[in-house]
Amino acid sequence: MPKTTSRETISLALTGSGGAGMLTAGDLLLRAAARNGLYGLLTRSVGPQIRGGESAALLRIAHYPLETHDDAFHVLFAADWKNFDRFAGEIHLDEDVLVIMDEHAREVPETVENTTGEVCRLPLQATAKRTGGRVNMVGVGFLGRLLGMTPDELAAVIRWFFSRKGRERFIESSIAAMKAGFDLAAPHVKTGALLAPPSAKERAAAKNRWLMSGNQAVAMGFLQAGGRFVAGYPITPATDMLEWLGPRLPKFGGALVQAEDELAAINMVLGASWGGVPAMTATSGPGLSLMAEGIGLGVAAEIPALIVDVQRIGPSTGIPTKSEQGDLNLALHAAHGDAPHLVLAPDCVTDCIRTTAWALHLAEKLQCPAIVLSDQKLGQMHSIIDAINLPPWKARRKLRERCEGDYARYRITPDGVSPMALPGVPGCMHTVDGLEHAENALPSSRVEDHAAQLDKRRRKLFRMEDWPDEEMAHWAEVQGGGEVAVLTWGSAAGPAREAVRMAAEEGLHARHISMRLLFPPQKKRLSRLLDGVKRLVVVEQTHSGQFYHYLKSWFDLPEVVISCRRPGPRPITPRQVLRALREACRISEHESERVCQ
Amino acid sequence: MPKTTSRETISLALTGSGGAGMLTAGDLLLRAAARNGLYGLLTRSVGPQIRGGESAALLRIAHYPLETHDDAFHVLFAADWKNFDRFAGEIHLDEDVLVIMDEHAREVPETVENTTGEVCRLPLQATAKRTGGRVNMVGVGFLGRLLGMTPDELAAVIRWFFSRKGRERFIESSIAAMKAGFDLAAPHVKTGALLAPPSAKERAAAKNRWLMSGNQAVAMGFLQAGGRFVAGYPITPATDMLEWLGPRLPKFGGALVQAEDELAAINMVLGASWGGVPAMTATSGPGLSLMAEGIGLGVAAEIPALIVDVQRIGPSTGIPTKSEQGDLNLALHAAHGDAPHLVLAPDCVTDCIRTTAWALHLAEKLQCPAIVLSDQKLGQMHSIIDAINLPPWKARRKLRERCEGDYARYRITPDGVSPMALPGVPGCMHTVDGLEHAENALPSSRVEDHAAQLDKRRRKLFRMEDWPDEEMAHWAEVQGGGEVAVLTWGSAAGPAREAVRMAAEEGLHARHISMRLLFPPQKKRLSRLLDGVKRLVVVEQTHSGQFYHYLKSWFDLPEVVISCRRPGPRPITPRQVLRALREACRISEHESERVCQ
Amino acid sequence: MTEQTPHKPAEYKSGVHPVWCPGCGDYGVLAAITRALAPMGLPREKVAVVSGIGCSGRIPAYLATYGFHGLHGRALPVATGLKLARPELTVIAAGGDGDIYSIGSAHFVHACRRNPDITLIVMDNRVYGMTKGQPSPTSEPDFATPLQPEGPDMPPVNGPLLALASGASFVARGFSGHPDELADIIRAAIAHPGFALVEVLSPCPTFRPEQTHWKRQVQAGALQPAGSIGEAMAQVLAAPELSTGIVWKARRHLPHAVTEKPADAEALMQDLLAGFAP
Amino acid sequence: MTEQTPHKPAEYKSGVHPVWCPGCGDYGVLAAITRALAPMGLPREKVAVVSGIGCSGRIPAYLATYGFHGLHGRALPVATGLKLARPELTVIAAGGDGDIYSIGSAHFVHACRRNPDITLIVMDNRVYGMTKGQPSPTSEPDFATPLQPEGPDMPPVNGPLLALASGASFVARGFSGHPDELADIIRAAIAHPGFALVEVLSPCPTFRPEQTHWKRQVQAGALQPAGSIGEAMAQVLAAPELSTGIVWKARRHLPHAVTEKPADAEALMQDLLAGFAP
Ligand SMILES: Cc1ncc(C[n+]2csc(CCOP(=O)(O)OP(=O)(O)O)c2C)c(N)n1
Ligand SMILES: Cc1ncc(C[n+]2csc(CCOP(=O)(O)OP(=O)(O)O)c2C)c(N)n1
Ligand code: SF4
Ligand code: SF4
Ligand SMILES: [Mg+2]
Ligand SMILES: [Mg+2]
Repeated sequence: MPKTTSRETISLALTGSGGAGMLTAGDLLLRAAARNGLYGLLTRSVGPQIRGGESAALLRIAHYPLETHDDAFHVLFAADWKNFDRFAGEIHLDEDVLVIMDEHAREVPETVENTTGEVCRLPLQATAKRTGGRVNMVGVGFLGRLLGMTPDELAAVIRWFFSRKGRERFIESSIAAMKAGFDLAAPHVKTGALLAPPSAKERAAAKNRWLMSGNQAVAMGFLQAGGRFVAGYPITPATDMLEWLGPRLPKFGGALVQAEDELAAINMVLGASWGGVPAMTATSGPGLSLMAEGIGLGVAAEIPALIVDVQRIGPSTGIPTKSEQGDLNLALHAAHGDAPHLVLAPDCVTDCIRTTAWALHLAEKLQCPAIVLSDQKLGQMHSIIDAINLPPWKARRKLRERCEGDYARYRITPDGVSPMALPGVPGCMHTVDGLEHAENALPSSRVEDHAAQLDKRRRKLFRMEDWPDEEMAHWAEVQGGGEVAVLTWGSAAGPAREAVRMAAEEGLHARHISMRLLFPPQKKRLSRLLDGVKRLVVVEQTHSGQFYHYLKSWFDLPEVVISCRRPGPRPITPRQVLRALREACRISEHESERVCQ
Repeated sequence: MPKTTSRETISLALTGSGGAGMLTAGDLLLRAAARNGLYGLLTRSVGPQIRGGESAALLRIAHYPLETHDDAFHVLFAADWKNFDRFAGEIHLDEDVLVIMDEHAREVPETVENTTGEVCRLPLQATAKRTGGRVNMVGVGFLGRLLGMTPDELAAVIRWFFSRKGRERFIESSIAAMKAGFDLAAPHVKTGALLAPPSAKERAAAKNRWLMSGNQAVAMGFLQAGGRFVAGYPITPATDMLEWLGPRLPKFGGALVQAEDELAAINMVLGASWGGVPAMTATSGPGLSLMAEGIGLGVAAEIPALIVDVQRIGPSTGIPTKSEQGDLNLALHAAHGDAPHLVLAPDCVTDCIRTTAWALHLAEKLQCPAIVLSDQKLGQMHSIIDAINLPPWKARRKLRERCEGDYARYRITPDGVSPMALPGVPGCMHTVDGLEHAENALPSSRVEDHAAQLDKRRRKLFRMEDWPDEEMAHWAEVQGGGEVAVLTWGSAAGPAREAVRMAAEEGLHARHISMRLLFPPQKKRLSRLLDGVKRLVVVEQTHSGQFYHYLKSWFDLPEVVISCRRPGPRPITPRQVLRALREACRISEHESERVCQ
Repeated sequence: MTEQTPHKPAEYKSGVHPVWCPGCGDYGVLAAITRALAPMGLPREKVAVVSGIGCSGRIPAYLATYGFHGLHGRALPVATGLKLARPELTVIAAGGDGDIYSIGSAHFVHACRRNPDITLIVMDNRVYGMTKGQPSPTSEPDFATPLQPEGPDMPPVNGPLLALASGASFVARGFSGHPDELADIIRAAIAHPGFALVEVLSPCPTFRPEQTHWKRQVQAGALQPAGSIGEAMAQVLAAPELSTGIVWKARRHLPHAVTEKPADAEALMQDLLAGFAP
Repeated sequence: MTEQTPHKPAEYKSGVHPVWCPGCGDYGVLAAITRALAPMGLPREKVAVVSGIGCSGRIPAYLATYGFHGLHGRALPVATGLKLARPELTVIAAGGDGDIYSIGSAHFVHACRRNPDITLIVMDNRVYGMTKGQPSPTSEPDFATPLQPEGPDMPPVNGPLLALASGASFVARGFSGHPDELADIIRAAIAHPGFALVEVLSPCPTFRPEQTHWKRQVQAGALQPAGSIGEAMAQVLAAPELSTGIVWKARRHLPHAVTEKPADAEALMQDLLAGFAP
C-alpha cells in the first residue's frame, strides 16, 4: 500500500484474461475521474489473442495534467493471472504495491509472490457471482473507493456506459457489483482514500476537459487545418484514426477511401492533393516503408501531403500493439535520392491537435510531404486533457489563379515555393513530373536544371531557419533552465517533463527541450535553446539511438552528450530520465557521448 | 589541340543525333585500345528519346589504369549538334580542345563557338557518303589515328563487331569509311599521335585485360561467391545486369525470375534464400524504395539477401540514365524500426567483383540483408581492367544439420548468429517470423524477448569491429599519407585517387580513404586510418552531403571537415577534388565543417 | 471562367515534341485522344491526364490539358484520388501494359471494382518499351529476350478479361492504327459514368517490329456490347486476340467524392469537441 | 535422412496454441491441412507453409512443418522464390482475403500466370479479422463499418473467377466447416503440378457473426471440373456464392527452377572470363 495514504497521483494496473473486461473498468474509472475534475490517462496492453485474450488496463490519475505513466504501479487489481507474464515486463510494481486478487487464484506470478507490498486475497469472483454482475464492476467499485469516488459517481459512469441500445439490461447488476466492490475496499481507506480528494475548484473545471486519444487528436488537427481527403489502409495502431474519421469526414464535405494497399493510399493522397484538396494518410511502420516511393514523388513533384505514422514496435511486423520511436530514421530518410521533406512529431495528446494542424499547414505552404510521427502510446492513450482553443494554422497554398502562357510550375523563386496552378485553371495547363524537370515542368536531364531544382526544393525547407520566431514558436518547447538539459522528441517528452520537475524538487536544475519539427533541422534555433548547456541527455524510445545519431549528424551539441534510450514495450519513465539527469550532473566533461540504457 | 602532342592520357567526346552511331564508335575505339594494351573507359550519355535520340560517347584512354573521366575533353568529334546542349553541361571542353565537326553543320553551340581550341570543319558526312559507310566509322578512323592506332587494328575491331549474323555485309563499307577518316586526320598527327604509343611490354599485357562494365562485374562477383537465384524487375540502369545474367545463370544451375514488381522481387529473394540458395535482386532507386519493407523483414527474420542498387539520379523518377550517390540515406535507413543491415559499395569496376562477392559472403555469414550501392557511372562504364584472381569469399551459412527437439531458430549466441536449419532438415521444423519472437521463433511481445533479439541482431553486425584485420582488409582502402585526407565511398573514389596522385606531383601530400563497408560503421578502424589527419575532405556525388552527415553521426572525425559535394549528372572530377585538397591545406583550423560545392 | 470551346483536335496537343520512336503506336493514341476530346467540347483545363512510367507514360505532356506523370504502376491511385477530390474534372489515366498489368495490377483490379469515373487507356505493345525490350505481362509466351531467353512461357494477361472478372463497368479494346475508331471508343469511355478500360493495341516498332503487321490483322469491331458479364467474358475469350470494339457497359454506383460546398466547418468542429466531454 | 512416415493428422500440428477466437473457421482449415497431408505421407520437414499477415497468416506456426510468416500481402512471392529454389519441397502459401486479394492482388494475378507448383489457401472470411473488422475485398457491398459507414458498395472480388481470368491451372473452393471435403480438395491441389488456388470459406464469428450460418448455406460439390476455361468461368458466375468444389484443372508448364546439381562453377567462371577478353 502506498506510503502516503493520500497522494497527488496514483497508478493502477487492472489485469485479467479474456472477457474479464478490465479495459472497460479502466475506461469507467478514467471517465469518473474526469468528471471529478481530475486528470488521468489510460493505456492498454493486450496479448496476441485476437479477441478474448488477456489484457491490462494501465491507469494513472492525478491532480495535475499527465502525459505519461509513472514509474511504478501502486495498485494491481488482478481478475486472474492468466498469461500475466506476457506483460509483466511492462508493469513495474511499486515496492509498497497493493495487490488485489481473487481468494482462489492459483499460480501467483513471481513478481507478485516476491513483492514487499501487501497482497490481499478477496472474494472477487464470488462477489461478482453473488451480485449478478461481473468482476470488472467489482473492480470499479473497489478501485473507485480507493480513488475517493462515491458510489453515485461510479454508478453514473456505469449508467452512461451501458446506455447504448440493447445494453441497458446490464446496468443494475453492474451497479450492484460495483457497490459490493466498494464495500470490499473499506479496510483500505481507513485513513482516507489513496488519492487526495478533488477540490471544489477542481470539480468545477471538469467541464473544461476533454477525454481524447492521440489518434483522435491527430484527426481533429487535420480537420481543423482544413484536411478533407483521406486514403488509408488499415493497420494497427493507426486504424482507429481512420475509423474515427470514416463517419465524420463526409459531414465536412470530405471523402475517405479504404485503399487496396499503402502504395495506393499515398498515391491517392497525392492525386487528391494535386487537385487542391488537403489530404492525408495514416499508417504505421510497415505502411511507411511501403510509402517511401510515393513520398519521394511528392518531394519531386512538389505536392503537399500529410503522412501520419503511428509508430509501433519494429523492425518488420514487430509488435503491432506496442510503442516505440523506431521509425525516425526511415521518416527522415524515406525515399531514394536527395528528397528533403518535413518531419514533425507531436509530443503529447493535446499537442497531437496542434502539431498535426501545423504539419498540414506547412506541407501546403511548402508544397512538400510532411510526415507526422505519432506512436502507439500517444495514439491509443486515452487522456484527460484541458480543453484548448483549436490551433490557427490552416492549409493554404500559394496558388496561381490565371496565366497568360507564362506559367512555369517549377519557377525558381527566392523562397523556393512556386505558385501552383490547380487543374481547372485556364491557361496554366502543364504536366507535373517525378522526372527531373525544367522550370516549365518538362523533363530535363540538364545539369543546370537538376541543380536549380535541387536547390529550390532544399531552399524552401531550409529557409525555415530564417522565418520569424513567432511563426516558428511551435517548433520546440523548452522548460526549466540550468546547465544540464534533456532533449526529446515525440512521446518521450512526457516522462522527461516530469523528470525535470522531479529533479527541481531535488534541487537539481535542468531544462527540457521537446523538438516538434525534426526536419528541416533548426540548427540555430536549437543552439539558442541549448545556450549555456554543458551536458545534454538525449532521451528516446529506440534501441539504436536514432535520435541521438540524427542530432549528431546535423546539430552543434554541447560537449557532453548522453544517449539515454530504451526500446519498447517498457515505456520510458520519469525516474529513468531522472536517473540519467542525476548521472549527467556527476560525470566529468571528458566522458562525452555516454550511452545509458 | 592538346598542348603536349603526345600524352599519357587523352579524353574524347563523340556526339551525334539518332542513328549517328557514336556509341558504337566509342566501343570500337575502346576495344582497339584494349587490344593495344592501353587502359581506358567509356561512358555514354543519352537523351530522353527512346531510340535514335542524341547520344554522346565519352571515352578516355591512358597508359595507366583508369577509374574515372578526366576534367576536360581534349577532342570533341561531333557528327552533328542536335540537342548538344542537353549534355553540354556534362562535357567540359579543355581550353586546347580539338573540335571536329561537319563542314555543313549549322547552329554551332555556344561553348564550341567560344572555345579557345581549334575547330575543324571537315567533310564528315560527305566522306561517309562517298565510301558507302557511316559517319561514325569515319570517326573511328579519324580518332583512331589521333590515338596512334593503325588502319589494320581498327579494321580488326570493325570486323569483330560486324561478325554477328546478318551484319557481315556492313564490314567492307565500314572499313572504307574508317580508312577515309583515317586519311582526314593526317594534318593533326604531323608531330605524332596525341597519345604516346604503347610499348611492346604494354602490348603484351593486353591479353591480361578484361573489358567489362560494373554491372557485369557485380554479376560476376555474385556468381563467384555462389549466388544462384535472382529475382528482379527491369529498371534503368540495373536492367542490363539482369539481362546479362538471364542466359548465364541457368548454366550454373541457377534461376532468374522477372518479377511482377520490386515488392515481389525482394520477397522472392527472401523465399529462395530461406530455402538455402544464395540470392540477389538488382534494382535502382525507385525499386529500392519499394523494397524497404522486404529488407526489414530480412533483418527481423534473419534471412541473407543481396540487394544491388545501381543508383541513378533522384529524387523520384529523377534522371534514370545518369549517375548520383543519392540513395545512401535510404540504403542506410531502409525499413521502419531498428533494422540494422549491411551496406557496402564497390569503388571501381574491378572492385564490383570483389565487393559484391564479399557482400554476399557477409550477408550469408551474418544472416542479414546486404545492400550493395553501385551507380550508373560504375555500372554502365565500360572499362579496360587488369585481369584479377577472382575473390575467395563464398556464401556459407552457419547451418544446423540435425536437431533433437532442441532447436531454437533465434537462439541467443555470443556472436549473435544462430545456426539456421533449412527447410528439409528433419526435426528442426519451426516458423520464421517478422513479428518479434522468442528464441524459438514463436511470436512474443515480451520486453525481454524484444530486447534480447534487438541486441542480437545489432551485435552480429557490430561485432565486425572486433574481427581480425585480415578478415576485414577489404572494408576500406587507404593510399598516400599526410595530414590532409580525402574520404570517399563508391564511385567517388576514382577522381579522388587521381586527385591525390596529382596533388603529390604538386608536392601536396594527402591520403585517400575509400570506404567499402558503410554499415555497420567501423569506428575504430576509420580512426586508425585517420590517425594524424587534421583536415578531412569528404567527397561525394550528392546535393545534400549524405555521406558527410552520415560520417558525423557515427564517427570521430578530425577537427576540420570539409564537405565537397556535387549532384549529378556532371561527374566529380579529379581536379575538383584537387581544388578541395588545395583549399583544405590553406584554411585555418577554426573553419571546421566547410562546404565546398 | 473557362476556356472557349470547341477546340480543334490539334489544339489539345501541347506542341511538346514526343520522345517516341518514329512509327510508335503511341502517336496514334495521342491523336485519338485529341479527336475524342474535341467533339465533346471539353475545356482543356478541365481535363487531367494521369500516367505512370513508360514510353506510354509520357503522353500527358504532349496534351494541352493538365497532366500528372507519376510513378511506374501508380497512375490509377493518383487518378482515383484526383477524381474523388475534384469530381467535376474529366480524368484520364494512361499507362503501358507493364505499368498497368504488372506493377500496377493490384490497382487495376481494385479500380475496376471501385468504379471511379475515370477512363483508363492501356497502351499495349506487349513489351517494356522504355527499358528497352523486356517481356511484359501481355508478351507472347515465346517472346525470347535476354531476360527470359526462352520467353515468358505463360499465358499473357488478357486485360479486358481481367477487367470483367474484376467488375469493371466499361471494357473496350482499340487499335492505335485506327485512330478514328479509337477516338469513338475513348469518347464513349469518357462519357461512361464509371471506370472504363480502353486497352489499345499500340505497336512498338522498335522492340516488336513484327507488330507493324497488326494493321492487317486487327479485326475492327469484332467485339460488341454483350448482354451479360458472362457473355462478355465468353466473347473476349472467343474473339481473335486482335479484336477491337466495346464489349461491356454497365451502370454501377460511383465512390463517394469530396463535395464542392463543404459544410460549416467551425460548427462541425464544435460538435465534435462536444463529443469529447467526459 | 527424412522422417518416418506416415504420420497421423495430429502429428502435423505443432501444438502451439492458436491466437484465434473460439469458433474461428481457421481451426477447420488447420485440421483440413493436416488431414490432407497425412495420407500423402509427406515428411513434415519437406513441407513449407508460407503466409502473410492476418489471423489466417498465423497458420504456419500451428503446423509441425517448416513455416515462414512474412509480410502482409507477400506470401506468394516468398513461396515462389522458395519453390524455385527448392523444387523438391511441398510449398503451401496461405493468407486471408485481404492479404491475397487486396494488398497481395498483383502477386495473386501473376502467380496464377507464372504457375509455380504451389498450393495457395485463401482463408476467406470477408473481413479484415486481425485489424478488427474492416471490409475486405470479398465483403458484401452493404457490409457497414466505421471505415466505410455505408459499406464498400462495390462488387466483391470473386477469387476463383479472378484466378481463371489470370490463367490459374487449378481452381477450387472449400469450406472450413467441411474439413473432410476441404482436405480432399487441398490434397488434390497439392498433387496438382502447378499453381493451385483453394479458396476456403472460413467464418469469422467475431466480426462476422452471421457467417455462423454458412454451415447451412454452403453447397458442397456444386462446383465441378469444367471442360474449358470459358465453361469454368460460366460455372463460377452461375453457381451460388457459397458453392464448393474443384472447378478447373489444367496442365501447364512450370517456371524454371534452381537445379539440384549445379554445374562445375569454376570452369563456367573461366568461360565467362574469357568472354571479357577484348
Ligand atoms: C518502381 C519502378 N520500377 C521500374 C521502373 C523502370 N521502368 C520504367 S518504364 C518500365 C516498363 C515500361 O513498360 P510499359 O509499362 O509496357 O510501357 P511502355 O514503355 O512499353 O510504353 C519500367 C520497368 C521504374 N521507373 N520504376
Ligand atoms: C503493410 C501492412 N499493411 C497493413 C497491415 C495491417 N494488417 C494486418 S492483417 C491485415 C488484414 C487482415 O485481413 P485478412 O487478410 O483478410 O486476414 P484475416 O485476419 O481476416 O484472416 C492488415 C490490414 C500490415 N500488417 N502490413
Ligand atoms: S520503344 Fe517502342 S513503345 Fe517506346 S517509343 Fe519506341 S516504338 Fe514506342
Ligand atoms: S477475428 Fe475472426 S478470423 Fe480472426 S481469429 Fe477471431 S474469428 Fe478468426
Ligand atoms: Mg509496353
Ligand atoms: Mg479476412
